[in-house]
Amino acid sequence: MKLDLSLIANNINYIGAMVLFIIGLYTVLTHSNLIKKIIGINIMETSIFLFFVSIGYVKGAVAPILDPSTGEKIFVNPLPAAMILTGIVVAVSITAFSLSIIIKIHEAYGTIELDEIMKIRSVEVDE
Amino acid sequence: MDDLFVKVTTKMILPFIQIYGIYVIIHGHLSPGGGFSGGAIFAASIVLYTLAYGLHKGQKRMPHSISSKVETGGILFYIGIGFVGILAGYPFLTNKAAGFPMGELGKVMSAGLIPMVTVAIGLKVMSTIVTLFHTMLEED
Amino acid sequence: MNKLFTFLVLGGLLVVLLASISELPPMGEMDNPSYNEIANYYIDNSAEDTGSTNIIAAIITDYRAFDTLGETTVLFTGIAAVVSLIGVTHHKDKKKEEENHG
Amino acid sequence: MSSLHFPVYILMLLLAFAVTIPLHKKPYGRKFQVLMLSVLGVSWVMALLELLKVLWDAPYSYTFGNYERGIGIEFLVDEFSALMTLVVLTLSVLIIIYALRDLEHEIESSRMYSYFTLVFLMIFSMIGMIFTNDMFNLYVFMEILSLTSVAIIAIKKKKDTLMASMKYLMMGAIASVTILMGIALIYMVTGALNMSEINLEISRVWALYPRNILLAMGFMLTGFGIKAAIFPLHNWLPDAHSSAPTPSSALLSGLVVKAYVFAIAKIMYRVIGENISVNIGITNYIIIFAVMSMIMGSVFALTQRDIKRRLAYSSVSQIGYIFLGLALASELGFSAALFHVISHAFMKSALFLSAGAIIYKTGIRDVKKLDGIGYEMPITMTVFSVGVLGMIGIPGTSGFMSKWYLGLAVLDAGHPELLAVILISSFLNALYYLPIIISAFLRERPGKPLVMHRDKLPRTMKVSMVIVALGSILIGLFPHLVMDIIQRAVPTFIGINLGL
Repeated sequence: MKLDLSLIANNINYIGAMVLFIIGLYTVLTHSNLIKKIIGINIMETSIFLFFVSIGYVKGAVAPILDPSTGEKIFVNPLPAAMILTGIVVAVSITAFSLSIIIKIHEAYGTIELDEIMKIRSVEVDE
Repeated sequence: MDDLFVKVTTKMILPFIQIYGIYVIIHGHLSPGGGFSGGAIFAASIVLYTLAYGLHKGQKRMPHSISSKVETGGILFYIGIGFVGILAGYPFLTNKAAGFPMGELGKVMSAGLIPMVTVAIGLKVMSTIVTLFHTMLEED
Repeated sequence: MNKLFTFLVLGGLLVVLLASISELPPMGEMDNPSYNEIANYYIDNSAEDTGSTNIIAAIITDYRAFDTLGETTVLFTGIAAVVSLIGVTHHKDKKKEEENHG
Repeated sequence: MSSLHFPVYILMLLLAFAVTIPLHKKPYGRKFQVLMLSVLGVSWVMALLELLKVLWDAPYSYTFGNYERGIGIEFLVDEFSALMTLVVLTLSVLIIIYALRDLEHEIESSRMYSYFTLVFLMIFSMIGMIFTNDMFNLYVFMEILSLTSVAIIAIKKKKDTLMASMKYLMMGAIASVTILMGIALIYMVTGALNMSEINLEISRVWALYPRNILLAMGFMLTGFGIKAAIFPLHNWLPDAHSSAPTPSSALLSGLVVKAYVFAIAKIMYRVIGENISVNIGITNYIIIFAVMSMIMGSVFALTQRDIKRRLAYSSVSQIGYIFLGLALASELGFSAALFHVISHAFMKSALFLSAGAIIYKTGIRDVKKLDGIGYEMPITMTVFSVGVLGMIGIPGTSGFMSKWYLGLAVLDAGHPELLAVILISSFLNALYYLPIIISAFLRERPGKPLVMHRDKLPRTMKVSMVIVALGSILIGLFPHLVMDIIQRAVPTFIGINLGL
């Protein structure tokens, strides 16, 4: 496949979304700090929002708010934007709940580093 | 956080933030914004107040007994609006056909159930964010 | 070692995803499959159906209002879950009773 | 006709009750329990009427907001979703009756209201997921379900419970994100969110954008595979299901996983369509993963000594059966999978409830220490045995019937080698389940003579356990009650693809 620069330029949002998705997944999988893992999940969610909103984008179009005085215009697709509003709220709820679990974990183990917690747990099992 | 400047500035800008939040909620069906963004803006004002004046005073502004009622009330109100459609002989959450007043396009008092739902969502989001913030502060 | 393995797997996944972008519908075109009669229906009829000039508000609170009910429920669930875990109990009378009996 | 609104009535009753629970001022007690059970009873009756109506008339679609399908959100009420709702509500009622006394030992009394709020929201979201015919609505309900299912584990607040729920929440969040990505990719080429609309559209765009559909299915199967705990993605399940309070384990293993399985069945057959699913080859991959689940789940279960962990690993292998049935892409396989969804829901609930009763009474979790427990708690162990016999597939139990149907479907689809896998898996099931029963009934515990006692359990726990076991036996003896309904519902999934 010949690398076509215009292909990259035209689909820069999609590429960005995919790259963000992988960055988020990498953060979740490799970092042992629980808060960093939550940040990784948030990055993944953001990448989906970017992807979804880019689907609805149309070149030269304006935000889908009718203005009776100016008349007909091209609007972007309103449905993805509406869905993303829901998606953001869902992401907020998940983040809040996971942070509260982390507070409790910190109370129980005294740390939020996953590898240290694993060490503490293996010692507990041995005893 | 016992800083006079922060406290005075907070007191000064608090009404403006709150009015802006209410504006965004009320004009949800006319301009960008709506229940979620407006509720979040309003909640930000109370979060700011709590940050400046401390948890105790912040909780007095928004006691837990009230916020839990607002949360429940928001959803119950939403369900109630939905049942108006069923009572009128249409499916759940019907707007125009169920006889909500539609008003004139582009005016604040228009669009049937949309402003009502937006206000319910706005209240709900506001109290949720504030409660989350206060609950997490209490834990420390 | 483990990190390197993750890196390789995710790199492979990224290559697959980026390669597939060339076959997705291009961004921003009017004749994309997603900009179809459903999107046009919302744009054309929202003023008539709902009386709202903000089409997105019309979608989230009227056309797809049931989603938004679910969404507020997600928020409620979030707060119920947080309170169940770290909240200070607000049934104080119960607690006092326990203390008296215990 | 007001009976059209039954799905909405059920959902809104559960939701309205759930949101009012935190307002209760009185301490948790008898009055609240009666109120809760009566709400569930009313919704159970409505679900029954709903099922009868659907069987009497025909499946129907319910569109919200008086808009056409595709513009607004649609509920599709077919025979199987009505039956599934009834099963969800029946098991929830029984598990909640069980929970009334059992929970007192497992969570703080001040959290009771929170627990039941979450359980009601959970039932609400499962029923929503079952009825909905809209992709994004499915996602919203799924998020409620994943939040509540984590929360009812974490509420126990033990050290290992917290870690298990953190793991579950992480995996669940990644899964939700991947599923949303899949929905976005499908929306990208079809422009629709309604499942039936997508199905109409997709046969047209499939030829244009095959990579898109493949990518979307990859994302969604990964996501649902995590949520339904198929083999390589199962590692959250044993921790989560075994450390949770017993009623939560029963709800999670019996119902929540099934809701996700039903969702993936909808996506494979109602959204993408049977032909395309077979054509892009995902069914072959699912068969491989299903077989691995069936074998590896049992192998892992053999090595566990904690009774609840053993049950949890057994869930992994049973999910493999369901996925195998789904992946056969035939009417027989599909109906066998749906049958196993229901029969496994009853069996696993019976097993978890009776295991929980043993832990409640004696505190023993180690399977090696259960010698002679059958004489101490005969009713509990009988319920346990019913579940075990079903899992192994002894004729006369519901588990036998689902294996029978699955075997027929496998032969019909021309994969006789898979029959051997089913037999091996059943053999492994017997290997890790039977010793528990044998030692419970035949071995003597040192210092305790083998004298028959009565179970010293609260009456509510005994009654609910026995009813769950009776339900399992009933399905085993009269499988046609369930199978007829499933067979009437199958055409709404398979064979509706118009193009190709």
